[in-house]
Amino acid sequence: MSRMIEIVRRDLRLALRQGSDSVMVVTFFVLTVVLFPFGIGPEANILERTSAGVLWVTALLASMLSLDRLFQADYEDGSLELLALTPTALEVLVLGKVAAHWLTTGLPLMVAAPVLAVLLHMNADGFGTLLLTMLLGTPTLSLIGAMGAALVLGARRGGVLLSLLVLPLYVPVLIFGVGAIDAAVQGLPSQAHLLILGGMLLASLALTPWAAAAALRQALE
Amino acid sequence: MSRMIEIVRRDLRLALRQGSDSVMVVTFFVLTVVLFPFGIGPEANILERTSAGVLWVTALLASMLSLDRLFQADYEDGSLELLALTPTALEVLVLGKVAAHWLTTGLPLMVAAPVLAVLLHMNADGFGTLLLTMLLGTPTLSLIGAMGAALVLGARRGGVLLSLLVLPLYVPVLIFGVGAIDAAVQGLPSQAHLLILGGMLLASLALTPWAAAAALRQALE
Amino acid sequence: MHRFANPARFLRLAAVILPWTAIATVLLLGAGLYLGLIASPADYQQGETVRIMYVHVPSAWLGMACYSTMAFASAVALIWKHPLADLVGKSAAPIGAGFTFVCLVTGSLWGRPMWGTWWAWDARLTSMLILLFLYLGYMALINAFDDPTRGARAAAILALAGAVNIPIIKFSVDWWNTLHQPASVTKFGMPSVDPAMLVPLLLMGLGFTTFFVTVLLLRVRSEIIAAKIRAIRLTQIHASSSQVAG
Amino acid sequence: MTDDIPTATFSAENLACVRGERVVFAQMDFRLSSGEAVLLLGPNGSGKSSLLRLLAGLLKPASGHLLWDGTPVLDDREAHAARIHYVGHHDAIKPVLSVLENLRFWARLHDPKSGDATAQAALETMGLWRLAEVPGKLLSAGQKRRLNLARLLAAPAPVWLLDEPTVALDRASVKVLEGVMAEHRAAGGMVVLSTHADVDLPGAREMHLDDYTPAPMDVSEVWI
Amino acid sequence: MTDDIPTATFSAENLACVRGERVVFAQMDFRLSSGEAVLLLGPNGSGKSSLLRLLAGLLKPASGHLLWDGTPVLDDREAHAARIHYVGHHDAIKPVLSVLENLRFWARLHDPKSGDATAQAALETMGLWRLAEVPGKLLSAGQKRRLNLARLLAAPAPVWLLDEPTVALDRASVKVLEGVMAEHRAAGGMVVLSTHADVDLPGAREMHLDDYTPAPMDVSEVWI
Ligand code: HEM
Ligand SMILES: Nc1ncnc2c1ncn2[C@@H]1O[C@H](COP(=O)(O)OP(=O)(O)OP(=O)(O)O)[C@@H](O)[C@H]1O
Ligand SMILES: Nc1ncnc2c1ncn2[C@@H]1O[C@H](COP(=O)(O)OP(=O)(O)OP(=O)(O)O)[C@@H](O)[C@H]1O
Ligand SMILES: [Mg+2]
Ligand SMILES: [Mg+2]
Repeated sequence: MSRMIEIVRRDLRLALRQGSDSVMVVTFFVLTVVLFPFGIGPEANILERTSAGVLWVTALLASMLSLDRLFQADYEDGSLELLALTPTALEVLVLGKVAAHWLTTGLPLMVAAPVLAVLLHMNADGFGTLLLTMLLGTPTLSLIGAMGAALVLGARRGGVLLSLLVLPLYVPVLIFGVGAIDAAVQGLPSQAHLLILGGMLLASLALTPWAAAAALRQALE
Repeated sequence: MSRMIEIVRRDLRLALRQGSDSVMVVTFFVLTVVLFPFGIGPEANILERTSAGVLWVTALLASMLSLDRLFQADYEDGSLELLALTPTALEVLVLGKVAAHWLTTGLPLMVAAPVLAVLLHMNADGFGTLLLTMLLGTPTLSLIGAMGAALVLGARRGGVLLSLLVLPLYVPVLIFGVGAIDAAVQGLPSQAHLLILGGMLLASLALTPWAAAAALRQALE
Repeated sequence: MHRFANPARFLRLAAVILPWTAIATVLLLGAGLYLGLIASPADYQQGETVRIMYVHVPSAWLGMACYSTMAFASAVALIWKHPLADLVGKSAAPIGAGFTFVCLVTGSLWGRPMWGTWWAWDARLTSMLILLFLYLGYMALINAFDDPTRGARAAAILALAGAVNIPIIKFSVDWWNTLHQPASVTKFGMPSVDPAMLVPLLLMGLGFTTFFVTVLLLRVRSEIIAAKIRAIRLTQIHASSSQVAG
Repeated sequence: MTDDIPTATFSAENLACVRGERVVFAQMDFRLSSGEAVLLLGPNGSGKSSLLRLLAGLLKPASGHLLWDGTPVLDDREAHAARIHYVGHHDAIKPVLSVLENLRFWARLHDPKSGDATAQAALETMGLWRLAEVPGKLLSAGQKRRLNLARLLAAPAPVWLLDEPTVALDRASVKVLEGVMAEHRAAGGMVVLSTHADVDLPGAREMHLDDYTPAPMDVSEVWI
Repeated sequence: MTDDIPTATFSAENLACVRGERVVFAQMDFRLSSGEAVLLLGPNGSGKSSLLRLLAGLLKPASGHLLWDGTPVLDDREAHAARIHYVGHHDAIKPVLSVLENLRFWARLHDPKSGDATAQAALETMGLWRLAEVPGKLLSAGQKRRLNLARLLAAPAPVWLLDEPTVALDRASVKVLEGVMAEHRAAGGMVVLSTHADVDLPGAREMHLDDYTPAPMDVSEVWI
């Protein structure tokens, strides 16, 4: 446990010092959404209709594109070997890295989201749900992504494989995330969507660390 | 010259074998646009209004997110030193890498664009201009990006820095790109925008390789 | 030459110049503001808002002038490796960013009544905004490296590459028909502005310039001292780093 | 710092290692008790690194078992990890972290209780204390290697698996390392070390990896 | 392969090198003619790699000039690049490219006319021809290093700048390298080699880098 915290602290420090892709991706999330009005013109009603989609698509992109470097750097400089040789279950360390990744992507996205929602003229009724979906969705994205990143490490056609592997898993998160918000905006109940999102989070929380750890051991052989 | 081609061939091969981020980024580009209707609902008119913006914003993100690995990998494994020590102007080699980057991001985006435009119900009058703007715009993005990537090599917070350096220079491309398409869709003349885009391409073609090469030499000191 | 360059001469020079520029700044700005805000007539079509001009235009000029200084210093630093040039560039950046920012703000404040909008993606406005980002990028880059010399070089390259933007800003109004009005003061030949407006404008321009020089000298001086301290510390750190176990 | 290690034995029978669909070595017996050392020799590609990774538990043997005091180590990966220090070809140094930060992280990870005192002591022994605040990217090759070796001292572990540890080290540092290893063994530690250079490891048993290369396919023959 | 090299001299006067705002060495004179060799010695951090990078043109000297037959090399970077081969601490091997692809790329880049024949010859000399199709990631440390050294043979160049080239090489390969270097010098080539191990370089002039390290506390000098 204390080891997990060590890892989180290190990865955060690294992200801060060298600006991991994730930090960039967040800057980028904000920028996209800010750019968007320039792209599609500032008509409030269009923006409003598109806001949920734009936010989620960008969030998805943000966390996904920072993923394929998640283990790569440690793999290349030999850190991964040593991590695999620490007296703890590798699964725990994976969770640590995922946590760090979420803290550097998911969390900032959540913080930024409402502000951006305003910029996009999203209906205020949606805000609560927006945050909820993000809270449930972004960790799921990080978890799934971590598994993909690990699986790809050893493999030859890395990136392609990763995207092909991870995207299909991402899509449902997007669909239900947007669904929930739209429902809320139109005053319909969004529990159903939220429950499904929660379910996905739990499932990935239980499965992916194990899968990722196994994959990493493979990569080190 | 033959050396430049060597580099292009190598980078393409690498991209294919290990799947550079760029490949993923393109997959993502397609995905986003395909998913977009989910996000904002399939009302044709909204989609039509937003299409140019969506396409360009995504293209911009796509090319930008594949940037920070452009020189990083070569820098870390010592290839960059050897590249700097080849009997050719480093500028030429930079152009080679930029070409490769464009072939793995810009070109696929261009190919995909019309298809996606259809999906987004873009007015058919816009297609020609869309392709033209992409043809003029995406290489500019790669060029400017290469300069940024070279400048931040070995910097702390490289990622954020990169976006800070590059995005402001990207924005005009976006603006004029979208502007041209919207003009064309509304049947107005879009030469002015296209000319500006062309001007930016020429300017960056003249400047950025030099800047990038100089920056790389610094990075190797 | 790089390690033998000697700051002493510069320090002496600065000590002589500084008081004069400081005094000049106060006088010029004082006179300029008085003439501009009180003594000069309101514009017949723009009304009182015209007075924004007395801040807007000089800051625009200085925003560009600072950048030109920076680019020139960068060239010197890259070609002759003169350490002083690095420091000049580094010191000029924040000042220039300030001027540019003021120009943008006053500009868009002025745009509201004049054009009915705070902002438009007009060629000059866009290029000016990019100038601001170039400043910010420069400042971020120069501090982003553990090895200051390396940061200075990278930033210098950026500054040079960004220099294309200056002529674009200057002539964008002539190349493209923009919202923004073309040069009237800085037009070659006779300026086409009423002296009652021209005089305070030029006074403000001079005042801004002397202000720039003053602040620049101050900053460079402190940079030199900082560099000296760093050098001492480094020599100590590495003093016996290469021998094992003491 | 490694005084309280009980005598133990680390052994393996009939080990075989397959990499890239190819048998690197086979029928290898291996035995190591507290205070002993093994010197791995052999041409490039003969399997020294592979054996070390195998002993570390990074590779699974194609046949045979690793035993610690008679119990298979793969039964309890964590326990085994706690017993060993592995120094590979890569230095695992983050360029943006300072020398001290780099070391402290690995020390804490290996043994959460390890404090800054031990870290400082380790750096001093390796002659890096003066560079403690310098970022990793500024280190010379040998300085990096020394930092990597400092891990051995910053958190105690009975078994040291060292893959060409003297690479990039100047002669003085090699002497330091030899001293450290002697101390470690005197305190009951074990050392397995692969090298092409000469390392002074008194009373170490030599293993020539090429002796275990299976006859039919010679080292350079590859099936990929 | 390096027969047609005319005699030339590679020299420098009063070189100084500053890294990270700190003077690594100063007042160094340096002179090398066809067929000669220089051996760089000195403790970690004394500036061996820095000097080699400086000779390669990767670093600019803080003072002094590099001269080739009396003309400054920095006047014509390309020409100088064509003259040298630099082997640094990194092996510059792409894990997903095969051994042959890796080598061919660098050979072609150095000399577009260099064909597969020379590449094959180089790999055979370095004992890697059997591994030609193996992807770089499967190579052992020494095999990687040998592949890196194969560049020297795949495309001829008069000046070889080798930074600890024997690292990770087994004794046999070290012998091969020594042979290759002798041949190169016999054909009029020059070799500058840094090492901590013993390398047999007959008649090489030794330079101890620590002799050129300036006395620590002269702030007036270090002013950047
Ligand atoms: C954010 C918006 C604006 C920006 C970024 C901006 C930028 C600039 C710049 C860069 C210059 C210097 C041109 C040169 O030296 O040749 C300038 C000059 C000037 N601007 Fe603006 N401007 C803005 C808005 C406005 C507005 C709304 C007006 C009033 C209609 C205005 C009136 C002027 C005038 C009269 C000059 C002096 C031109 C000359 O005589 O050279 N500007 N502006
Ligand atoms: N990129 C860099 N930036 C700043 N200083 C550096 C850099 N690389 C090395 N140094 C410093 O320069 C000095 C000389 O480094 P160099 O690598 O030349 O030593 P070396 O003789 O090669 O050592 P080794 O035998 O360990 O390879 C060292 O003190 C090191 O800290
Ligand atoms: N990741 C890998 N996958 C498949 N085969 C590998 C891998 N790494 C090494 N090999 C092969 O296994 C054999 C043994 O490699 P190993 O690194 O153990 O040799 P070594 O004795 O350490 O050589 P060196 O002295 O160069 O370090 C080599 O022939 C190599 O080609
Ligand atoms: Mg090995
Ligand atoms: Mg070295």
